[in-house]
Amino acid sequence: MSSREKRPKLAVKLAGVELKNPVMPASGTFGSGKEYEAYLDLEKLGMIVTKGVADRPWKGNPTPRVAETHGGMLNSVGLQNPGIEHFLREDLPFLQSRNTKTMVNIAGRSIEEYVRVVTALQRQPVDFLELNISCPNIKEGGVAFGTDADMAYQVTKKVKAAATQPLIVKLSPNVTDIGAVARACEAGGADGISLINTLLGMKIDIKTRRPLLANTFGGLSGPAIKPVALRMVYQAAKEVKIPIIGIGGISTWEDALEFILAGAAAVQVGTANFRNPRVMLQIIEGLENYLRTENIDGIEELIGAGHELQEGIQC
Amino acid sequence: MSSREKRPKLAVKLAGVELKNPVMPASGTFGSGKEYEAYLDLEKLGMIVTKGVADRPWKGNPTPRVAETHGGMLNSVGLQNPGIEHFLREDLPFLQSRNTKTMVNIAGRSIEEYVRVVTALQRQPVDFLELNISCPNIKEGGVAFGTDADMAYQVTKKVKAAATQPLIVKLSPNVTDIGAVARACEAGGADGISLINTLLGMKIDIKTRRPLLANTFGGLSGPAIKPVALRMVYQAAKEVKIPIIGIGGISTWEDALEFILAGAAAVQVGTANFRNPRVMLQIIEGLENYLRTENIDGIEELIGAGHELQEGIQC
Amino acid sequence: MEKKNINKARILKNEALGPEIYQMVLEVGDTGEAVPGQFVNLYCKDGARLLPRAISICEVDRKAGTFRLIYKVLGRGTEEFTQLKENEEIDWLGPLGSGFTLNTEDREILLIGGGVGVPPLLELAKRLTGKKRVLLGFENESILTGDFSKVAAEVAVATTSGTEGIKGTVMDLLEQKEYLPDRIYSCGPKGMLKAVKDWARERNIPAELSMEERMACGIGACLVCTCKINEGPDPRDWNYQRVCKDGPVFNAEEVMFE
Amino acid sequence: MEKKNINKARILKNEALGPEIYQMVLEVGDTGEAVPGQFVNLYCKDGARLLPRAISICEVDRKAGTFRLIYKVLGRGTEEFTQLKENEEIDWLGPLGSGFTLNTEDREILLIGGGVGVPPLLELAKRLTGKKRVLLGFENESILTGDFSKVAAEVAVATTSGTEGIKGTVMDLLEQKEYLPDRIYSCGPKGMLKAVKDWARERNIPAELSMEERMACGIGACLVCTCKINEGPDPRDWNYQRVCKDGPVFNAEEVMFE
Ligand SMILES: Cc1cc2nc3c(=O)[nH]c(=O)nc-3n(C[C@H](O)[C@H](O)[C@H](O)COP(=O)(O)OP(=O)(O)OC[C@H]3O[C@@H](n4cnc5c(N)ncnc54)[C@H](O)[C@@H]3O)c2cc1C
Ligand SMILES: Cc1cc2nc3c(=O)[nH]c(=O)nc-3n(C[C@H](O)[C@H](O)[C@H](O)COP(=O)(O)OP(=O)(O)OC[C@H]3O[C@@H](n4cnc5c(N)ncnc54)[C@H](O)[C@@H]3O)c2cc1C
Ligand SMILES: Cc1cc2nc3c(=O)[nH]c(=O)nc-3n(C[C@H](O)[C@H](O)[C@H](O)COP(=O)(O)O)c2cc1C
Ligand SMILES: Cc1cc2nc3c(=O)[nH]c(=O)nc-3n(C[C@H](O)[C@H](O)[C@H](O)COP(=O)(O)O)c2cc1C
Ligand code: FES
Ligand code: FES
Repeated sequence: MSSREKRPKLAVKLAGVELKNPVMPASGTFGSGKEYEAYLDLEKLGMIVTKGVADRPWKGNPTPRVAETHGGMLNSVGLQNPGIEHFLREDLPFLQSRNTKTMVNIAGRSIEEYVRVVTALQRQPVDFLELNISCPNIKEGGVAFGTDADMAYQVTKKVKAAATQPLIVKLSPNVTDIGAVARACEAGGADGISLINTLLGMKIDIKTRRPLLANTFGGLSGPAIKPVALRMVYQAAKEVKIPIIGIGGISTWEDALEFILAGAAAVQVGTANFRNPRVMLQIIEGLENYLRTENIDGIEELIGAGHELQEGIQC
Repeated sequence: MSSREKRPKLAVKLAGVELKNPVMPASGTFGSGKEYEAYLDLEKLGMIVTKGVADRPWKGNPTPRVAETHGGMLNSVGLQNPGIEHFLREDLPFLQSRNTKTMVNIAGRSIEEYVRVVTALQRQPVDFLELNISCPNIKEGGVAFGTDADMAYQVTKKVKAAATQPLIVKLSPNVTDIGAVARACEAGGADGISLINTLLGMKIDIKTRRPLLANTFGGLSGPAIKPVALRMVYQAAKEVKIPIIGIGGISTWEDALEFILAGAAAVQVGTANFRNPRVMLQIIEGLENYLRTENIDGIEELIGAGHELQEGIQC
Repeated sequence: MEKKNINKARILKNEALGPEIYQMVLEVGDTGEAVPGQFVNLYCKDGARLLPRAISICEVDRKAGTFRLIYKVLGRGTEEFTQLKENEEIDWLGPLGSGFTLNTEDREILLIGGGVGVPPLLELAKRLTGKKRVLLGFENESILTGDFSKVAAEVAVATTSGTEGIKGTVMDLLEQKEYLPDRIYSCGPKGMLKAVKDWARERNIPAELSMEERMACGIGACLVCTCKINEGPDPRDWNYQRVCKDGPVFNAEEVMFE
Repeated sequence: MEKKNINKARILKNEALGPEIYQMVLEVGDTGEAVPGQFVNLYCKDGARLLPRAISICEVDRKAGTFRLIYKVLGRGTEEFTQLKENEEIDWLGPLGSGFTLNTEDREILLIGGGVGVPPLLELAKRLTGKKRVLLGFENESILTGDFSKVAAEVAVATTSGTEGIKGTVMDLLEQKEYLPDRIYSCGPKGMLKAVKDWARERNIPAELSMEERMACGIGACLVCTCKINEGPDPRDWNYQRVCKDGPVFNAEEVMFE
């Protein structure tokens, strides 16, 4: 036998599907991978997560759609996307030609819209569906599905019934009780949850004395939101048994590890890609080195290992 | 007549009381002013806001109570304070000896506790009460008053009945619908609202693989949270007619101006004091210069002037 | 295939050209096939500022492996750049975007630049073979007029303050003579680009415009930097295209100004 | 009264003393009435890092207006400090905190330091008039032993790795001889301070300990930096006191370790 060191295992199982490693892009920050292929080997990622896809093309919001904030950014892209038909015709063949798992992020403004996208994806070569329930539900007066546990339960249940792939529901952080929404998704049949989507924020341009984003509000992402994201993952991990994908401000392997210790089985990297298109590879390497130095056989041992048994109440 | 330039008016009226200017410290970041007197002239501030005071001494949480985050910080002081008697004996005489307005921040874990503090302050030389409803309500199983509109209404109403000073209710941002809580406080008789308190967050120490704060969770403050704070002030300003004090990540006069444009009649500065103990004076100066260069007679003209008439729905 | 990445460039020069206007020369090693109209992303050192600052390539020296950039101090990021000293390093990515088309048949070419939209026209002027007239508009002081003089048949300047050239805008310069170029290239503030588009359309002259939008990724993946592009005969046939990837240069007739 | 503020200090020296250990000499102009045991707050340039880094004053030169500081690279902030070059400036605030009491009657004094708790004991040793024995504990390499030798009667070193001095901790050094000082001063990791407290109490020797806590304001206003201090005969009579203002130096018998 060779005396070579055993390579620590980065692979994780997510709803029965094995990923090479727990690191993947966050939806909307990575297109469908094409643009990043000049920068990194897509096959090294645990999975590829697409931009949100709707049943028809969405034009999105007017510009400016982005504003820099201290340690973060606001975006109001408004889920611009060319629709599911275009996705199946143009993007999916590309993704299929790469040896990697694929998760399609689903956008919609009503349960029917969500169901139409998921139906179109039935039996397509897609490994996971990620249901973005942060969109305002037009029928319910603009309240996002993700901010109401009942609505989250309903949409999860109906979409799950139409899905042939494991369904991950992506939660909005703009809620009083993230645990309640997480439980509702689990009860609705979700195979996993991912969190967090962006925090609702805004910026005012003092020169024009008007909101800087054409859409007034935008979603806050980046390292600034990491403490909130980590707290929500930690809280959700106490509430549900289904796997969790941690998202929010992850820029280093240490950040990724914090989310895993908080209970995430995998992590998504969004805004950090903009500062460094290869950051995900560095995170994967960092995690591997950590396991090696700490003599840990596999990263799955660390999932949720950071929980305190006794917790105080913050005031 | 002299040809000297007219000095722009920084004074603002808050619930009938005139403040020299709209800039004041955020509760808990400024003690009761004593420690900062070596660094700045307290009389230059619009008002002094005290650390939270409860009916009896509170010891607060074990250490570590603080963690640095990207562009922000977490604290879990747990409202350590020596109680209202000590406050009346030691701190109030000091504050009274300075020519400045005073707002006492009130902490409590039940309506009765809040009322006891406010009763002890009746007819004391205090200009405002600021009711911190972000504390978990022990009787209601630890749910914070500030995260439930009904509870916010109840506590506001009962405390207002006992108060002889104008009552500002300080809102928690950890809610789905800040507008609903703001409306509840207005309906309960609040003379104003202040927001935001800290966002609930956490950090995990990857060396120990445990939450870094002894209390597990802490409150996130600093520039990182400014976009969320600004959005909530903007939303609250659409919902209530009572004056608003804007708080959250304010570090420069430009930040302060953004909050005023969003609808704040005054602003509080917290975490920024830690990086620069004189930052509030610089903010006051910056606002005055701005008014002068822009030829604006008084800052009150700008309150709420940044609102769009038509707003999109973020998705 | 070798993968691209954010690289470190050495700063050979970083000096004020005028009030709030700086030039920076970056030694990047391999400039790639940089085309005029393309830009580079510069990144801040301060961790509070995550997003790239897009700066157009003003001149390329392939042999020396350098880019010349001209930037205006607008906010905190460009302010940070002014503090960089010679021999320090800066993170950069590029060249990015599509650039101007270099039509060799054009005989008469009009270049119209405004403010910090002027720099990319210099490398363009150097590469175009036809006869070039250059109209430049500024608020106060002009920049790069000497550089343009070396490669153009004519350089005219307008300033809104009247401190240099005629008092007015490039549109006033356009009125002064009878220009009838084969093609127009333009870069500058939106209002100016719209006026140039209208002027060119009335005369049926093809024009290319370089657009500006706030960016995040700079490589076409995030869709924050879009501008409205007409994609068919019907004005309702428009789509958002990406300034960072599909642009920043677009055909004038396709760009929809609101 | 003149108001205090965060000031700029010029860096006269910033160099590695050993692996991950640096010394920095700051020219601050007026050092104030700096007392050993006090500390300064250093601030990061990177806007992502808001909180101060507390560093003990290792030596003061009032005439030259300088502080000597010794710091260990622990995280991103101290990492940033290592990049600072001579003549650059850094924001600082201080001197802060209470410092050790300088008892002139003590004849035999024991100074016990561990790791980066060692530096503040140097200025203390220089100011105390009695006979000083110094016990220093480290993981690997020692620091400042030469400096202590100049002012102390005895300097003993322990390292946990055994690379220098005896293999073990300062507590092992304490066992080796019969020390019976009039007073003990100690600074270092919590475990060590607790052991020193117990050792001193058994022998009824007064001791002062310098405590460490994470800080935010550094001036006593925010209450994040507290440590449990016994304020009466009953162990339940404790309160949180502020390390930055009431400390960092406390009487050993009052400090409650958990
Ligand atoms: C394709 C392209 C080429 C450009 N070429 C040049 C050039 O050659 N010289 C030059 O001086 N400027 C150029 N600009 C504008 C330049 O990018 C901005 O002035 C600069 O990013 C402002 O950064 P700041 O930190 O000073 O401002 P801040 O307001 O602090 O910037 C905050 C954020 O907004 C973005 N931003 C702010 N203003 C603009 C703007 N006008 N356009 C795009 N993003 C903006 C910044 O990039 C940053 O992400 C170009 C812009 C684009 C899109
Ligand atoms: C009174 C006092 C005196 C000190 N004197 C010295 C000294 O002379 N030499 C020296 O090397 N170190 C000293 N320290 C410890 C020093 O403050 C920390 O090592 C340093 O702040 C770590 O900063 P960082 O950016 O490297 O770590 P990071 O982990 O990036 O820091 C994050 C935050 O946590 C704080 N922090 C992290 N570790 C500590 C710690 N152990 N103690 C206090 N705050 C911490 C930082 O100040 C910062 O606010 C002293 C601490 C105190 C309280
Ligand atoms: C430009 C941009 C576009 C996004 N688009 C989507 C989207 O289409 N669907 C979705 O579920 N989340 C979207 N998000 C949210 C991210 O997937 C992620 O949840 C969020 O940005 C937090 O992660 P980060 O801090 O690592 O960026 C988008 C974020 C950004 C910055
Ligand atoms: C150390 C610390 C202690 C605080 N204590 C209190 C408090 O006693 N009562 C209260 O209402 N808010 C308290 N806060 C919240 C602040 O008043 C303020 O709402 C929050 O920090 C956001 O503002 P900032 O980003 O400017 O710091 C505290 C904040 C900090 C950082
Ligand atoms: S900046 Fe991301 S697509 Fe253009
Ligand atoms: S750090 Fe604020 S009280 Fe000590």
